[in-house]
Amino acid sequence: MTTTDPTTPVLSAEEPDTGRRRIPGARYLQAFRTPRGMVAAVLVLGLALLAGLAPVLFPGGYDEQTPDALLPVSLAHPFGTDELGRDIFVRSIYGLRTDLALVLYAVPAAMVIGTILGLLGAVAGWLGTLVQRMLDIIVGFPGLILGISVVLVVGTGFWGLVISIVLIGLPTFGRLARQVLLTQQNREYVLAARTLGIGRWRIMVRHILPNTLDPILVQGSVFIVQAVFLEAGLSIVGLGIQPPEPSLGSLLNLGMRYVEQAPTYIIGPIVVLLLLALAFSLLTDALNEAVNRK
Amino acid sequence: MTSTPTATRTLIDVRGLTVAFPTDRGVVRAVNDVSWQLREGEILGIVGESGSGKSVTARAIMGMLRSPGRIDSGTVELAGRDLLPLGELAMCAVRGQEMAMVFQDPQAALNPVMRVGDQIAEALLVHGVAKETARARAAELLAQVGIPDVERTIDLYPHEFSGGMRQRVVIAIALANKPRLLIADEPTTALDVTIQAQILELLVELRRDLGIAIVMITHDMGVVAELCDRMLVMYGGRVVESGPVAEVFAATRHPYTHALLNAVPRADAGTEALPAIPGAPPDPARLPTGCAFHPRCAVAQDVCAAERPELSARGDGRVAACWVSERGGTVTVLPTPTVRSRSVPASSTPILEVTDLVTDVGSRSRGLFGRTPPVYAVNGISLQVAPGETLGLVGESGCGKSTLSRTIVGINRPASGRVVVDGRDVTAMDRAALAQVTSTVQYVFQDPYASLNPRRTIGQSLTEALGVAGVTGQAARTRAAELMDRVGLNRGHLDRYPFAFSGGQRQRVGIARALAAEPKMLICDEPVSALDVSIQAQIINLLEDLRNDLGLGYLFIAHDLGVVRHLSDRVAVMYLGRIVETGPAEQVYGSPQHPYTRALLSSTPEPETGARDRERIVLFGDMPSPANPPSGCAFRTRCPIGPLHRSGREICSRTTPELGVTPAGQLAACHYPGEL
Amino acid sequence: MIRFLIGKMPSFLLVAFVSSVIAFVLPRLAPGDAAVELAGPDATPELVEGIRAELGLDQPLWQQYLIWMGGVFRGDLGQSYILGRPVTELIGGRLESTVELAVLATIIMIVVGLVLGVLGGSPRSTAARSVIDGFNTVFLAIPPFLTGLLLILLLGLAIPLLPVSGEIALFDDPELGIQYLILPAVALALPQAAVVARLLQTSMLTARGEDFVDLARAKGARPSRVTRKHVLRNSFGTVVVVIGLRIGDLLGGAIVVEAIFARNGLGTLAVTAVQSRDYLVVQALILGAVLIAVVMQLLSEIVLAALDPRVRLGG
Amino acid sequence: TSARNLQNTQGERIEGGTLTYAIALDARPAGLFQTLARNNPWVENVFQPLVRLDATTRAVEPVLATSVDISPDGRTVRIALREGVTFHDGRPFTADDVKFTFETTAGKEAGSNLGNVPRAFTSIVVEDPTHLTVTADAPLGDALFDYLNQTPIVDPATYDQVADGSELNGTGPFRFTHWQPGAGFTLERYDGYWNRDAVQLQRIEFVVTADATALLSALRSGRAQLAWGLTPSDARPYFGDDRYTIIDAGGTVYPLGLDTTVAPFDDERVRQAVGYALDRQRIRDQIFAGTGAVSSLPFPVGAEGVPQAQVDHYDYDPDRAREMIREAGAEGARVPISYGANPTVRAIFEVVANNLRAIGLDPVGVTLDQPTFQTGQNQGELGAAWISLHSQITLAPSTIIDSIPVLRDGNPSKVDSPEFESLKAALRTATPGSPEADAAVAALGEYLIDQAFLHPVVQAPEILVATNKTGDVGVTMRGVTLLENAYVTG
Ligand SMILES: Nc1ncnc2c1ncn2[C@@H]1O[C@H](COP(=O)(O)OP(=O)(O)OP(=O)(O)O)[C@@H](O)[C@H]1O
Ligand SMILES: Nc1ncnc2c1ncn2[C@@H]1O[C@H](COP(=O)(O)OP(=O)(O)OP(=O)(O)O)[C@@H](O)[C@H]1O
Ligand SMILES: [Mg+2]
Ligand SMILES: [Mg+2]
Repeated sequence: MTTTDPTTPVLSAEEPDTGRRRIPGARYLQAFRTPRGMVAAVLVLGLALLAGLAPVLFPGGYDEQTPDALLPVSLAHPFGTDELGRDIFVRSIYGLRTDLALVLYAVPAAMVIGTILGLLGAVAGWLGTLVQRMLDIIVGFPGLILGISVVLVVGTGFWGLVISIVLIGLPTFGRLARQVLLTQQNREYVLAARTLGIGRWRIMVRHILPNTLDPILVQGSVFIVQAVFLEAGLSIVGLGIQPPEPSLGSLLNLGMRYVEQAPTYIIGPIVVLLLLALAFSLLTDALNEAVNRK
Repeated sequence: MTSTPTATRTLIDVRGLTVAFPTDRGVVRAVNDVSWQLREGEILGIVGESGSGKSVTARAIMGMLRSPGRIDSGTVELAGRDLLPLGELAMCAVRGQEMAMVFQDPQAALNPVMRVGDQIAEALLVHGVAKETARARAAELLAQVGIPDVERTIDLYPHEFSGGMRQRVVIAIALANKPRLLIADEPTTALDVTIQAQILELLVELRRDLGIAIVMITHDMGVVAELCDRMLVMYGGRVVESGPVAEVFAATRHPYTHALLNAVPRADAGTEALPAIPGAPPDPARLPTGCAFHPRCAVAQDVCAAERPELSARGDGRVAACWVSERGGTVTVLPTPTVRSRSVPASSTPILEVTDLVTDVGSRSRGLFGRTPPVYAVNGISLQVAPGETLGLVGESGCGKSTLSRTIVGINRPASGRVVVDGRDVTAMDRAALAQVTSTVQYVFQDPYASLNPRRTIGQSLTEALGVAGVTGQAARTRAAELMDRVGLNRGHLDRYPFAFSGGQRQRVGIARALAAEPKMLICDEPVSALDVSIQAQIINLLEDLRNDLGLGYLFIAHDLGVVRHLSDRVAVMYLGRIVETGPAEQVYGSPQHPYTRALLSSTPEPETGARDRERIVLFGDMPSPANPPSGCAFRTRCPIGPLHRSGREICSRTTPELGVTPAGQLAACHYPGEL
Repeated sequence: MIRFLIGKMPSFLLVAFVSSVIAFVLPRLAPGDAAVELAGPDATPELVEGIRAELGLDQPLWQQYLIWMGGVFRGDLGQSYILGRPVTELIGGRLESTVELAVLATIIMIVVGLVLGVLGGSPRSTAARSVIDGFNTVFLAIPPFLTGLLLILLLGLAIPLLPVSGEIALFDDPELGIQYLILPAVALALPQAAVVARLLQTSMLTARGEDFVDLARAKGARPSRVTRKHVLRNSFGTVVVVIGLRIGDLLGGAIVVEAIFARNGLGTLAVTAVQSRDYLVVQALILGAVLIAVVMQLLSEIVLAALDPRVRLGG
Repeated sequence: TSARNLQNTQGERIEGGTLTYAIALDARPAGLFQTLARNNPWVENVFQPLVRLDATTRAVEPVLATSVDISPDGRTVRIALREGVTFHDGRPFTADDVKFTFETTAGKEAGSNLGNVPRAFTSIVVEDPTHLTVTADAPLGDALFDYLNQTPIVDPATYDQVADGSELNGTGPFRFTHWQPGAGFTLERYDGYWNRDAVQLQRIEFVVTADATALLSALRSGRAQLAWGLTPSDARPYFGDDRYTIIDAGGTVYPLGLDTTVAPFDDERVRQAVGYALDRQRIRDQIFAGTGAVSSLPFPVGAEGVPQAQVDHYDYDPDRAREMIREAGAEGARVPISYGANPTVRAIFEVVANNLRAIGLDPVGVTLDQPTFQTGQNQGELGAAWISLHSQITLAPSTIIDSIPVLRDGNPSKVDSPEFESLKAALRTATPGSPEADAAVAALGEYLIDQAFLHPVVQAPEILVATNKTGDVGVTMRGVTLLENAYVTG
């Protein structure tokens, strides 16, 4: 071992840390370094706090009925009151709370189940193909029809929505995971691991799964918005969250009846929905950027 | 071949060209104060390692810098007119009309959804030629660049062309308006030597027939030696030496040029260690002070680190930027090659024995019904490798080299034949067999970037490999550090991610990982073809050391005959899934018996100006697809002594020749061995 | 082409079969059935039983399925349990409304998507680009129903330009009909247009980085020609595929948009049919939707093959 | 006429005009005898009953029958039919058609909610084309007239084509044509109508417009002159606007029912407490825009023999209710309340839940889609509590007890005590209008109040909204639209 000189690393001494091992997940924190990411973080955190603290901020709850129905916008009622004299602002915040709770269950479930389904192809080729065909069929169904049918079978309300959202989300994640699987399986470092004699399972967990993480996470962020919109869509046709518990969609459903008498009724929930959509779209972009930065 | 240009007028004059890329790591001066001239009908070779600014120079001249590049200073005068102040539309009139460019990758350079004829015609249309004339001229051009059957091929799409034909089309496009200057940016790097020889021959003809001046960008000293009149060596964005090719090759005036020339292994050279250039090319964002080359320079002095040398004349129309040569010092000192102790084992039992191996890469189920027909990428190959021995495997791209090696390690399934590893039949490739294979045979991949998981640290990659070999915990950490030492890496870098390493360093990691299982044999699938010459030499040396120290057997795959020659004890030449010639390296290289081997050898450009006038055998056409191989001898469609050239040789199309002992001693599969 | 279609047959049939089973089973998993709905709110249990027998809903499921499929092959989708009318006639009656909406929305989607995509994918000032990006981001984030509600608030109530609710068939009164159609079609199309635009933009930007664009510039082709002949031509493939997929999405979105704008289309029919357990109608609609999706996919493959010579219509 | 018409009409009356009628739900001919609300806008313009009852006085008015004579023992009825009446296909209307209709409605498949009336007939004898006699074992009380009032006479020859709407052959002033299920249909004037001269309109176009906003905009834009299916709160902005007329069209009762066998409602005190807990007035104001009536009983407010004290019995008194709940030890009891997915019912549920929470119960909503809810209702299984709706509130108490599922045998409250049965039987057999009848109503009312298993929340009117471009729109007691005399103006 004499001829080869120790080579200078590409990194020079002034920058000792960039190439070092970092805390896991730190990559994702990069997302919040950009202005766009910061706005996203502030919005998401703000909305989450508002939703989380709703019972503290508005101890009266979402069902404080008063005789003052359909009041216009005022300081006391920033979005006015509804047909039963409840404050729409308070109800919108509680609706946000419902939606976020829904997302909290449905999106991770869809992500995890979808990813597992997508990766099943690694167990046996035919299994993967079969799963994909099934997912194709789910995709063929118009989302809302599927949602409606599911809701009818499992019943309306929170869990019905969770199940339909998960079901509708499965194909996206399943296909994505499979795509990653197929590309990763032919990556040289996976082949390298195979020639080293590393077991399938270990390759899956150590090499393929981490690579699915990025796209699945980004897609998850996209799907959060979609999930909220699915809730709203199902609620608008009357199959979503049931009263008196508010959700953003069910508020819209109720408010649409009063769109002429009291337009502010729907403006409130719309504003919250838009903020939510904006927050998570920005988050998606920021995450995407962070993930694709090498 | 003309070596003295007849015309003397200066066609293009580049002065003080400086190109900067503002990036988030600061402004990168990719090209710094570069000046050169080119006379009509001359060929200028620009060489340098990756990142030295060759392509950026070319693009700057064409006015096609990629964003965020900008030209900070300098002039580019084409036939007396300064191009840099011209606006985009004015440049449109110049581009294609007065100067044209050929790009590196013929796969990507043609618009996939446009017929090749239209793409050639477009070059004329945009300069005001009428439609019908354009098409007629396109056909003419296609014929001129040597595309057969123009009537039909003019209406094909690029994907229906082979790589070499595509590069011809690109050249045809460049020639469309009879420009006076052609800039070719590594036009043959992506091609096989046989195809490279075709393209180079075409360029020489063009210069001779049309008097076009050519700027040939390359990193291959052999191409420069065979083609160019003058050469320019770039390093870290600057010109470090330039002058007439013959003079520079005879006696370099810059240690970099010298090192570059010597790091190339030659098909005809001996087996002593290569004089590698230590270290890696500099990061253009962080160039060393003084002479950018001084950290890697064998003759560097104190002044080299302190002050940057200017280009200055060295006589014979040469300039160089080196303090040492400026002061009359000698730059041709090489690191003393170590004498290698090599114990080639007598004839121990082979570690790997492959018999009549056939691999089908085509068959897969298609929908519910039917399968696609089989494609035998490996079609009856037998070989063996003994401990401490290197078997070199050469052949054009697509001939089945990788498929063969992948089949041996169990990535592909053999369709028939036998694989014996360390005395055990592993053809079945079941769990036990695979365990046997992985503990004995390890694989070094071609692409150092793709073969390491970017999300795992080097240490993790190594310990994972060690884990399979049963080394875990503290022992694994110690062993990983030892492996790092073994391959010449800093053991402190174990916790770094691959992106922090250069290509050469990654390849070292790849080798370390392969060594983790303490194999008896390595299969190296083109381990150096993605690397710059200087780095390539380092890796070759490392492999050689490992072999000698550990007594490893190598199956060494490459398409560079020089590299194979340098390393191998025995050589096998592959063509279309079969071995056409095999034997001891000296014999195969010294007196090739198969016409294909002969052609390969003669196509390889040698970095020696004296070799220019040797007789060269240029194969025409491309290798057929393994999906429908020719009957009989697979090589007959391109064979210079085959039925297409010699009448009465029907046997070539009827009977597949078997490997047989030739008069020279080695085995060759040819009906007329040694004729060429 | 024929070969291609024949090659696609098995997987097409498989998808159709599985979809038909799902379409058949799904609504039946829900409690209650058409007989209950038919019997009316104040019916007695015996009445419901009687109606169930009359409709054949007391037969085993597989038998009902076979009867249905048998009909489908003869072009007879059966009779609505609730309305007693042939399902084909029911769907036919609502088809015009949805087709008008879908066609106009598709046109808007394609036009707006292409225009914005090309603008965004061409070299342009940063200001113009951020306007386009802003538009895309907003409409990507907002689903059809929200766009619809915002349009209602803005153009229906704040500046009452267009009617916000109800419909008039285009063939009955083109002038009025189009007024009723504009808002829902725009609401339906904009989010999808943003998707198309975003994709076209990225694929144009990717294409712009390709070597062949450099070669085209090196020929001396002007920027506009480079964009048209090289960048755009190579970006259309992705766009075609996306448009194919988006049309399916558009039909899904139509359900809510129809609800918001009070249009009597297939979406509304689907919702009421599901709610009243009018199985045969639901089944026909689901099957139709799946078939449309499959056909759209085939179509986009064919168009793709026409656009890109590398793509072969193989089995 | 029985129709109430208080319209404020402007403009010149157009001879033979076309009226456009926007309706929230499409026709369902298959439910011809089921008194479906969705058939109300058109059914009696095509098919006609034998008699109609006055909306307020319940006085019998002749339609296809010129007289209905009941024997003193109430068991024999002789019906004389109008002469010169023809079906839309031109065939003369006869007593056989009436007999066929009676027999059909006695069958279960017809789904008549008053099918028990014709089932009680022991014989139907056609004397001549214009006379028939019906006999029964038991006295035929008020229920007979409710039955005759809501039962359209059909043509035996084409009856099997009624269900799918392909042939609706009635005797009314208009013929049913051009049905596009889900989208609408058209009525054309029948020139052979027996009272042809009274008919003003040439054509009525029904446009299905499911959405309230769309219904309103159809009226506002003048595309429709008449709208059915708006709730009072939808139409609230039109109250008091003289360009529109709000027409009362029958009524619906929305009761909160309790299952007497399920805790905590197996305790009478809890059920009564619920009665006091309901803020009926606020429901009426907020959900029904102040229209409708509140009553503690499921009988029409103002029905004969119902004491005012009983109507007012359950006054809003949350404190008292809370106290009663505490006494019964039912604080915090979980109460699932099921209801069908209908915006109005849902709104009622929200207030009811709020009210119950205020008195210490823990209500949770169980939303069921319409078929599921109806299944439960028909099987008498709706859980501990539910909110239903019944549109027969204009029927006589003696008819209601056998008509609405929450009172009749097998009701979901599971009330089947002998006392309840005998009280119902007494009411059934009492001669209408007699003192015994009044006493029977009062006794039953007393029982209902005491047992407190059914708390009518509101009796709300259905409404029609008409623009001032139309006039003389009639409405029957049950809320059926009569357009025989209606006209449009230019
Ligand atoms: N678009 C760009 N943005 C930033 N830096 C760039 C860009 N293009 C080139 N560079 C810089 O310019 C340097 C020189 O690049 P160039 O492509 O000219 O090298 P080269 O000599 O052609 O190398 P190779 O042999 O790999 O083709 C690169 O190292 C890079 O740092
Ligand atoms: N999975 C596959 N499917 C179809 N054809 C394949 C597959 N793998 C390899 N081939 C074909 O088999 C032939 C041999 O491929 P292989 O990669 O072994 O060549 P190679 O000699 O390693 O070439 P290179 O020098 O380019 O690496 C090629 O023609 C290739 O097209
Ligand atoms: Mg380059
Ligand atoms: Mg290879």
